[in-house]
Amino acid sequence: MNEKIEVDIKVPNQTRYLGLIGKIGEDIARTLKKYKGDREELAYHLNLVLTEAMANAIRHANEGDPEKEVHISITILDRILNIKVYDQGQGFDVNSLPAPNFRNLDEHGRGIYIIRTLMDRVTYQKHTHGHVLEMEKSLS
Amino acid sequence: MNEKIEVDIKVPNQTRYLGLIGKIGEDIARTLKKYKGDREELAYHLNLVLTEAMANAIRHANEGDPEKEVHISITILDRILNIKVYDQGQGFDVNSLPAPNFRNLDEHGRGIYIIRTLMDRVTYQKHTHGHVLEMEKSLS
Amino acid sequence: MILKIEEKGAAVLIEVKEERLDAHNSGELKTQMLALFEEGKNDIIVDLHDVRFVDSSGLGALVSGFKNASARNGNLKLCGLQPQVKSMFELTRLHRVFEIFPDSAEALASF
Amino acid sequence: MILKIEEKGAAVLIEVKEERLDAHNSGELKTQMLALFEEGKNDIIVDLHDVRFVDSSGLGALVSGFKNASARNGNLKLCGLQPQVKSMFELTRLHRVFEIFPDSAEALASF
Ligand SMILES: Nc1ncnc2c1ncn2[C@@H]1O[C@H](COP(=O)(O)OP(=O)(O)O)[C@@H](O)[C@H]1O
Ligand SMILES: Nc1ncnc2c1ncn2[C@@H]1O[C@H](COP(=O)(O)OP(=O)(O)O)[C@@H](O)[C@H]1O
Repeated sequence: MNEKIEVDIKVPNQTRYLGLIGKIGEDIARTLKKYKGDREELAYHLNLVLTEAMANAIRHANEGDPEKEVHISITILDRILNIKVYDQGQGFDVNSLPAPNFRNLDEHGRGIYIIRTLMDRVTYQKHTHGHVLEMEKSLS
Repeated sequence: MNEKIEVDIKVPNQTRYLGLIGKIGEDIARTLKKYKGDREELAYHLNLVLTEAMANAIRHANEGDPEKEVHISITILDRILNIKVYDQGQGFDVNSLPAPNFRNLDEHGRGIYIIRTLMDRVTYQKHTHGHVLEMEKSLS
Repeated sequence: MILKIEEKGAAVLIEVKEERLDAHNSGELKTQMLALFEEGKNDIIVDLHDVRFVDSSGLGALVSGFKNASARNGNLKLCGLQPQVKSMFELTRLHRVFEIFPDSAEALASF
Repeated sequence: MILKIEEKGAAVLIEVKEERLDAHNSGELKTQMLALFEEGKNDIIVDLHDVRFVDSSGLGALVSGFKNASARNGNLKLCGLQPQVKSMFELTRLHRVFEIFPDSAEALASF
């Protein structure tokens, strides 16, 4: 039988909620049926990609406006983990970001690289009132 | 500024997901802004009412059918915590349950009593394809 | 569910090695206690030391064990309750039913 | 954010007393390090012993401190990394940038 889990979260556009979103990701990873990999590693990775994507939505898209909202949906279906992070911003071209230069000691610019490294598929598209970063990973 | 949090969860009708729902409740309690009471106590209470209501939906309403689904929504708005647990069952009369007899050592029958004790308002009503148990608590 | 079951002379000690004792796993605890009763082991200590969360089904399993032990002239006693777990017994008035000890040594000494 | 900052002779020890070092609180760590640099304290150890989770902003704050310390002929060294935090440095190749020690005593001895 198939394991279908859907979690949909809306929180104010504030970094104080990063920990909540990350913890929910960890809780989901720890609950998954029949996951063969390292569960604690998956928990960290889910926490991390949720934190990175939500931090970007808060700072880059919603420009720190605390009255805005971040909407996150986490779905597991057919052993595919799908995460969507909706922002209310102008968007950016996720495919034209420079590849990170590891010798360059930049303070910023590691978020999308981390997301791409840990997830199988990453897209960023227009959506009503903003954009949505969608990330997918196969769990089997 | 107002703290608005909405978490909507759908999981299979199986008790193995009770822990996930309970933990999400705890995570929310630990994140709340400006809560003056005992945060760890609130976390336990949220975990508990979510666990009790979901266990009832699984066993009494959805009769343990693992193909059914439980839908839970947790909302915080204007310092009011609102929890809805949707089942796909025939319903029951929440107001005609006997008051628990503490001298009687029954194995069952403490769930709704616990929910009523910890929450300010509890209703159970018809809804599309089933019923919804709604519980509210003021957080200030 | 992880239970550590050990003969301790005067009683059998059941350590519940789970964070939660709830509607998901309390049936197993009940089954294990019934198996002990069948073997004539009617004096039981349940150590909840590792348990951080109990729901009404968890309490129900313990009540079931208590009634079965009493009916067989035995006793079921509890120990190791974390403060929030203790509160659950108070909320449901079950702290007046069970004998509750700080740890398994004290519970054992009471038999 | 809870930081414990102590002069240890050869260096200043900053213990991050938080479970998470992320976009929510890493700005504060940066500010605290800048304050130390202003006082001429350019040799710093950051002890991440209590930190279970670091994101790219947390790493960024540490990179910022490292660059500032180096520019002042000082050094910023790390210690107490939990295994999953260590993995974050490897994922971003920053384990080749920072000197990383098991604990603060070893980090201190290296100055
Ligand atoms: N949701 C978003 N909306 C607009 N721009 C974004 C968004 N997410 C990322 N970006 C852009 O992509 C860049 C790289 O993002 P990232 O790799 O996460 O690093 P950082 O956030 O540290 O700059 C950001 O600096 C920003 O310009
Ligand atoms: N969602 C539900 N659908 C149908 N019946 C319910 C539901 N929730 C509770 N009940 C009824 O109310 C009774 C009391 O529930 P509760 O106080 O939780 O105790 P218990 O579940 O241990 O019996 C249940 O035995 C059941 O008959």
